[in-house]
Amino acid sequence: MTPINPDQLIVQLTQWALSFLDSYPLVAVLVAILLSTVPLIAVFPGCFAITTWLERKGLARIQNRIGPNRTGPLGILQPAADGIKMLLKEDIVPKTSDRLAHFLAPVVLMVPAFTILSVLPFNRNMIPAAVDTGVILFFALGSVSTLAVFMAGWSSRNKYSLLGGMRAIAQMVSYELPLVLSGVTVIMMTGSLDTTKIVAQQQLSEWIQSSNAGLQCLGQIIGWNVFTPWGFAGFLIFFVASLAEINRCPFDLPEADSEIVAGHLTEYSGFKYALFFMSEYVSAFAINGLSTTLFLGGWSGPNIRPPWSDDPNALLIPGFVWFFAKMFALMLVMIWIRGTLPRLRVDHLMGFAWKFLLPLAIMNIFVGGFYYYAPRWHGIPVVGWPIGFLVMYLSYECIGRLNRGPKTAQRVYHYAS
Amino acid sequence: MVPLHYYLVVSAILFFVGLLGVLTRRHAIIVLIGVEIMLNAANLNFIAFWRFGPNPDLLLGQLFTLFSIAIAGAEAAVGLALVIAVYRFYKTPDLEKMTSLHE
Amino acid sequence: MLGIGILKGMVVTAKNFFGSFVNKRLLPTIQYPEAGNSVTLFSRNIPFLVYDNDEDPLGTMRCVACKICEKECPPQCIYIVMEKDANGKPAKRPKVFDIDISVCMGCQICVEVCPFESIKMDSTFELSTPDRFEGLLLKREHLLKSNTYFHKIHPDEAQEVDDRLAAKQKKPAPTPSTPAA
Amino acid sequence: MIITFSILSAIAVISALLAVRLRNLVHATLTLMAFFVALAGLFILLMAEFLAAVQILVYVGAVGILILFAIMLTQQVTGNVKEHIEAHGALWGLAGATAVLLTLLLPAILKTALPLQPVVETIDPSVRALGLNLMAPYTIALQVIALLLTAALLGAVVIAISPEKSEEEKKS
Repeated sequence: MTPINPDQLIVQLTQWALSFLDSYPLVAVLVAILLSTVPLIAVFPGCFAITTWLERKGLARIQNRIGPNRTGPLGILQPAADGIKMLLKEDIVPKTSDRLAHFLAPVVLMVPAFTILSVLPFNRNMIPAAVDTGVILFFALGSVSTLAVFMAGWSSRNKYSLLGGMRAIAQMVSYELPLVLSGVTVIMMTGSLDTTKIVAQQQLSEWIQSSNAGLQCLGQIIGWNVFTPWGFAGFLIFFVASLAEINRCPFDLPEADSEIVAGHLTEYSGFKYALFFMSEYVSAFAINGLSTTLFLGGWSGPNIRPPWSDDPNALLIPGFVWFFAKMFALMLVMIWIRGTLPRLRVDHLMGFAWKFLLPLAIMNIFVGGFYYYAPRWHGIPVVGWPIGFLVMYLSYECIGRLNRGPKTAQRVYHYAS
Repeated sequence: MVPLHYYLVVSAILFFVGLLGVLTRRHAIIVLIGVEIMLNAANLNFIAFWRFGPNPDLLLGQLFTLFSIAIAGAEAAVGLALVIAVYRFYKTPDLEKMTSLHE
Repeated sequence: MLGIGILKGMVVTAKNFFGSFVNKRLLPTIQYPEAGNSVTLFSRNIPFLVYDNDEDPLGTMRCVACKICEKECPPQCIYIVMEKDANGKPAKRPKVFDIDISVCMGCQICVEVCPFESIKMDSTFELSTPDRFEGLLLKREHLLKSNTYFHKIHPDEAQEVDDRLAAKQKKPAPTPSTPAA
Repeated sequence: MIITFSILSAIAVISALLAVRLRNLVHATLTLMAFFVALAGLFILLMAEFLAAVQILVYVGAVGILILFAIMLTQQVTGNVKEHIEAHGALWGLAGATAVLLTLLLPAILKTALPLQPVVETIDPSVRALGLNLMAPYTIALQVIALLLTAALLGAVVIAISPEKSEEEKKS
C-alpha cells in the first residue's frame, strides 16, 4: 500500500478501478476512454456555469450595480435559470436559411472546443490525451472554430450575420499568427510540442532546488516562463491574441451588438444559441488553460509537502487545484478587461494584429534565442535576463511609437460664449 | 493493419475525383478545389509509402508531404488571387468566357 | 510609456469593483419592491384632493366644484359634476371628481389655479394597475386624502397652505366689523 | 482499424466527389473541409500525427477559409451558380478521368506486389526528428519553401490589389 498522496489521488483511484478490468482489455480501453473524457464533459460546462455567474456579478460590480440576486442566494442559480430558459425557447430557423449549415455550425464549433481540452495537462499523469504534438493539435483544432463562425454567419441569410462571419474570419485568421508565434517561443525553449514536457520544463530551476528549504517551496514557481523576459512578453501577446481569438471584449467585433445586431449569432435561438454560448466559454477556458500551461507553469504551484510522506513528488495541494485557480484567474482578468475597455474599430483591430503584435512576437523569438544561448552564472541567467528584458521593452516602445498615427490636436470644446 | 493497396486505391480514386473536377467544371474556384484534391491524394500516397517503406525513421515521406502542403498553401493563395483579379476583369468566374487570348 | 492608459482604466474599474462592497456611493442600487425609494420633498406626480377632518372626509373636503381646474387642465383630464342637494340647489361639493391619470401630465396647473387650496400634488408613484381603462381613472374616493397626509409628504408646503388658510379665515372676521367701527 | 479506415476513406471520397460536383460553391467548399479532415484522420491512422495537425491547420484553417473568402468576393453570397456548370466537353473530361483511373492508376497499383504489413510495426512518431531533419539535411529546401511562401504572399497581394483602387489612392 503506497502512502496516500493527495496530488495523485484521482490518478491512483483510476488505476485501481482499471485494475479490475485487466482480464477484459477491450472493456478496459473503453472504460479508460470514458474516464478521461466524461470528466471533461462534466467539469467544463460546470465551470462555464460558474463563469457566467461570476461574469455577470463582476461586470455588475464594475458598473456599480448588484447583478443577479433573485435566483438562489447571491443569484448563484442564475445559470440554471438561464439554461432552463434557453432550453424552453423555440428553436427558430429562418425560412431562407441554409438548413444543414445552420444546424451544423454550433456542432462544428462545440466539438473542437471540447476536443482541444484533451491536450491540457491538468496534473501530473492527468492528461486526457498525451500526444506528442499537443500544442500544434490545439492550434489546429482551434482554427476550425473560424469555419464554424463562418458557417453560422453565412447560413443565416442575414446581412448582419454575414458581416459578423466575415469579420470573425478576418479577425481570427489575423490573430492566429501572433498567438502561434508567441507560443512558438515556448516550444523553441522547451524543445517539445508535448504539453506535459512544457510543464515539466518550467519546474526545473536547479539553482533554487539546491538552496534552502524556504526557497524550495518557491521552486516550482520561479521557473515559470512568465518570469523570463521572452515569457513575459510572450504571455502578454498570447493573452491579447487569445482575447481576439475567442471574440471577447475588446475584440468582440464579430458580435458587436451596437453595429451588427449580434453578428453570426443573430439568427440563432434556443438550444443552438446555448451551444454557441457554451462553446465560446469552453474555448475561452481551453485557451486560458493553454496559456497557463505554456507560461504559468501549468499545474505547478508552491511545493507544500504532506507531513506524512517522504516522497519528493508528493504534494499536499493537488496540482489541478493550481491549474484551475490559474485558469479562473485568467478568466477573471478577461472579465475585468471586458468591464474596462471599449470595442476597437475594425481597421484598428487589423492594424493592431499585423503591425504591432506580429512584429513583437517575431522579436520575441529572437530574444528567446538570445536568452537560451546567453552565458549564465550558476544557472542564473544574469546576462540573458536584463538584456532580453531591455530589448523587449525597447522594441515594444519602438514598434508602438512607429504605429502611432498623426498626432491629433487637443480637442477644444466651444461652449456657448 | 490495413494493407498498402487500400490506401493507394483510395488515393487513386481521390486523384480521379480531383481530375474530374478540373476537367468537367467551368467555375475557376471549383477547378482550384479539384487541384487541391489531387495534391492531397498525392500526399496520402507519400504518407502511405513512408509508413510501409523500409526506413520510416528517415521521415522522408513526411518531410516531402510537409513541403507539398506548404507549396499547396502558396498555390492556393496565388491561385485565388488570380481568380479574383481575373474576375475583376471579366466580371465572371467562368473559365470558358475568358477568351481574350483565343480571339 | 505606451499602454499606460489601459492600466489606468483597469485601475478605475478595479476601484469601482472593490469600492462597491464598502462604499455606499458606489452602489446606489435600491432593491425596489423590498426597499422602496425615498421620495424627495419636491417630487410631484398626480393631483389629489385635500380634506381636513379624518372622521368625515366627504364633509370636510375643501373642493367646492368650481370647475376652474377642469377648465384650466391642459390635457383635460379632470371631469367634475357638482352635487345637488334635495332641493336641486348646488351643494358646493363635487358629486363626481374624476382624474384620468393616463392623460394627466403632472403639470401642477390645477394646483396653481385652485382658489381653495383643495387640490395638491401627490408623490406616490406606484400606480400600476392590471386594468388600463377603469384602473387608470381615479374617482373621488381614491383622490381624497387628508391634510395630515399632505403634511407628511410635503411638510413645508402644507404648513404654508395652512397658514394661508388660517389668515384667510381670520380676514373675513374683521371685514364685517369694519362698518361697525 | 479496417473499420476506421473504411469510414474515413468513404467520407473522404464522398465529400471530395460532392466538393467537385455540388452546384452551390459554399457547400462545395464545406464538403472540401470535410474531405481535408477525413484525410487528416487517415494520416493519424498512418501514424503521422504531426502531419494530421498540419493538414487541419493549413487546409481547414487557411486554404479553405481563403477559398471561402474568394467565393464571397467573386460570387453572390448565397454561393448559388445560376447558369449551367458543366464545361464544354464535360463528357470527354469524364471519359478522360475515368481512363486515367482505369488504365493508369488502378492497374499499376494492383499489378505491383505491395507489402501487406508495414516493415516497421510501431513507429515512435517523433516531431523532434522531423525538426532535426528540417534543420540539418533539408535546410536548403526549407529556405526555398520559405522564400516561395514569401514570394507567393507578395504576389497574391500584388495580383489582388485592384488597379482602379490604386489609381484612386494616387488621386487622393
